[in-house]
Amino acid sequence: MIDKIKTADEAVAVIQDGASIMVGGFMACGTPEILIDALVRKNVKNLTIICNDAGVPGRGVGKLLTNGQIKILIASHVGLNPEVAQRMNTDVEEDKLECILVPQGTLAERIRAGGTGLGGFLTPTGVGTIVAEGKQVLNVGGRDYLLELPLRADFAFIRGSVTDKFGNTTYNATTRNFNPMMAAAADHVIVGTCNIVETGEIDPNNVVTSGIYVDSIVGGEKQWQI
Amino acid sequence: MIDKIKTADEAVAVIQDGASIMVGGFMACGTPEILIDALVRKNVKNLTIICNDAGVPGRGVGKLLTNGQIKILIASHVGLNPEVAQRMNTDVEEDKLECILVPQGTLAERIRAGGTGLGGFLTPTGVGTIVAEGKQVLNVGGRDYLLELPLRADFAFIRGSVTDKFGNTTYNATTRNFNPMMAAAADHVIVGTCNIVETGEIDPNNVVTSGIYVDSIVGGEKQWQI
Amino acid sequence: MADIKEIIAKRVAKELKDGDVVNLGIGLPTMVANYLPEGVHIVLQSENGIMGMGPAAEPGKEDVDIINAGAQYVTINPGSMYFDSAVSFGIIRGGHVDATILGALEVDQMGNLANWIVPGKMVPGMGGAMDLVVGAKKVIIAMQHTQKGRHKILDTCTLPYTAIKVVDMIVTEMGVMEITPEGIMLTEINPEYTVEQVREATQCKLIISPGLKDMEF
Amino acid sequence: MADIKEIIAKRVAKELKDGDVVNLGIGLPTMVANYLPEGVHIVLQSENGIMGMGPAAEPGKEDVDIINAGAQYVTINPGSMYFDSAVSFGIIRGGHVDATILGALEVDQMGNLANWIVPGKMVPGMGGAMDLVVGAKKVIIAMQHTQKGRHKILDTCTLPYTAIKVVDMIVTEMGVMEITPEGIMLTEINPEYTVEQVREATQCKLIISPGLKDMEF
Repeated sequence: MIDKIKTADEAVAVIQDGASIMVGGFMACGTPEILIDALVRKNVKNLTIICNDAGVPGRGVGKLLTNGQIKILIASHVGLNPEVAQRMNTDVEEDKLECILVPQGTLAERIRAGGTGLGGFLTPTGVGTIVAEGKQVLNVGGRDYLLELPLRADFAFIRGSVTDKFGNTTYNATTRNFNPMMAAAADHVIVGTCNIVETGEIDPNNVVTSGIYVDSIVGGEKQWQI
Repeated sequence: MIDKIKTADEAVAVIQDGASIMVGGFMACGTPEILIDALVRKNVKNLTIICNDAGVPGRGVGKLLTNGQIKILIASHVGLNPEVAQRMNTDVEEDKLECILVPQGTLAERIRAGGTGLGGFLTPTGVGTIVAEGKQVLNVGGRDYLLELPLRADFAFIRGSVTDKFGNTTYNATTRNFNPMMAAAADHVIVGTCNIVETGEIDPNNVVTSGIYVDSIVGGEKQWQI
Repeated sequence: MADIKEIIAKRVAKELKDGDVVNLGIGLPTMVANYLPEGVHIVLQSENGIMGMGPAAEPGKEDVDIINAGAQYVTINPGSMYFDSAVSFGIIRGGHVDATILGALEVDQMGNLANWIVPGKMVPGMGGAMDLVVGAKKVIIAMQHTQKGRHKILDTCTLPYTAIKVVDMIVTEMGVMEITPEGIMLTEINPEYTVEQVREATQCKLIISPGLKDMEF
Repeated sequence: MADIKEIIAKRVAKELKDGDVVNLGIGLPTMVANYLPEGVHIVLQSENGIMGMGPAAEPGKEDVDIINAGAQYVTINPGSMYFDSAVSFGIIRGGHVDATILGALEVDQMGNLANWIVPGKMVPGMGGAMDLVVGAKKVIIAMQHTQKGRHKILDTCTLPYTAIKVVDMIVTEMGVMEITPEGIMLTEINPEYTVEQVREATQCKLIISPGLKDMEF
């Protein structure tokens, strides 16, 4: 079997300036810090980051923001990281952040659509609001829905609790959040995980993310305070 | 807490002639036979059954077919139950079965959409085939997709392996198939399960179907040979 | 101030029935769980991935893998379940949440809601709010009737909508209002206020229910 | 007959690379797993809910909860996973299956496929076939070149399509064909047949590859 286990620096070596990266986590709970830290060291720039939120300063994608690596952030909520507003409003062109806000359920579903080969889906969320601007509205059964399109990325950073050597992964508690959808929706998937076990050690009924999605596995991820 | 545990006959007592019922299972693997048997005893007629397939004679929805209870069958495959073809082609009007064939992935996704409040989704499956007849075709990113609509039912028959008293359910191995989507897509959900345990006994990381969907729990389901 | 919040939270708690699946917004709505009537047990959904959330974790006993949507460490009750964000919003959009309780910047007489953005000033993002108010069976706004003297219950929202025609009920320290096809109807009034005071604190027309009662809390 | 199936299965097996995720149709395609080259380990997907399916269960050792899409009792390999049908077809439609191998009633030079219905005669349903051929990265048709003398490789399918423009390769007992923008190209020929015999067994125009090789099996 192909050996997928790498160091964090080896795993992120493939990522270049301008890449799009999906990052699992909700307020950094379920974000693979070990991969974020390696990406800060690699210091690639002009990244498009897709993540539920902007983390907090010093945690999760907040570190990439502080380091000036993010050009576009696609997220549902950025209010708990004051650096987002600062960077959105800066006059320094090269520090300027573009922030695209997407309702949380729509963001999750768009990523799911991206990973499952759907061309889009109809959601009632956002009808009549500024979220609907520029989008097709379809009426089904007398109700209006927005047509929302799939979302994919070049890379996904996934945070596992237990991962076997094939890449099969489980997530503990609320660390799961966006990780499973992102693992299916990126061309190249890197898992930062707390525990690496032998292939076959996870009960096949309880695997959440299949190893077929996983390109690299990085051990040594820890449980972090927010 | 509300007591959801019933006998099979009590649980199906709410079902009347003409009801629509989603039935979990793939070739009857993962079909709650204990509920099917109770429905045969109740002998309600003119049912619309939504199930991956027609089971086999003497197993799963095949029993309802033999007993002349199904008017409309929505399924992806009916080839392994010869009674389907017989009933589709019968001259006896009251025995006549209408069979609506849906691609398996589209069927699963339509049921998921029905349970998750989506107005529909775009799938590449069926483009250019008779499945596309009467359906809207949308082009997204240069590729054609069919707009497929959500599917819901009055009732769902779910087959659990382990169910706690709140209704949280796990499925063993390939008995899972359509059960999780159906549990969310019906107005009234009955689980026939092999093992009833106390609420809280199932690891919350491993629950597949939330008890919030479940109206009745019937114990005593067995593991059946096909 | 704490008293006002308590009044609101206590009154909202009476809207919940035993077995209801409920999503509570950050802040005041979170307090509702403390005032449930005897015999009423609700199932709390947290949109980041919990069904069956329990109280906040005791200091020193936090499990860092268990947070709520407000990024606080919480506990879970027996019979709980974790899930991913697509499943979570499937539950929400699919109408499986009986009630969502959240605050508002503005509500109008059509039941339109604005609570996520003040353009040029506060752009935190909508998070899960747009999905929650569209998907939940009942949308209850729990808020102070006015904000520093500024009206919040209006003819028409001035801020960008979170969603249109979604609000079912507004509970403030002054009373309980239901959104009807004819407009906003005051159904209960806090005896500490007069109808005239409520009218003054409300920008839009206020229909007074023929069966207007004292607000229970 | 058994020999013909073995020839086809052996040749198809050479198309698979180590680590490929593969879905095998019922019948002949199932045999492909028996002829994998040394060092090639594939991950079998079964659309009813398995990633990492193993061989058929030994008689008397069946686990009745573990079936494949053909309703046979099977086993699982270490590192396998079970999932529901929506996840399963998400994997399939999402392009995560490297190859699907299945039989056909008819294939035409546009790469159109008909394999699910003979109107008025056989109406078994499409099952997962429509999703599989649309979603898999590579669609390999494994079949006998003709059916009792009747052509199966045609100008245009006469039976209702399973999907349009999806077939990448056809492997029969006579040879290997690739679907190109110009039509069907014979790239390998079983030395037991002449090019003329293959042409006669094929209704549509057959492009002969300039690099035509002997079929390896």
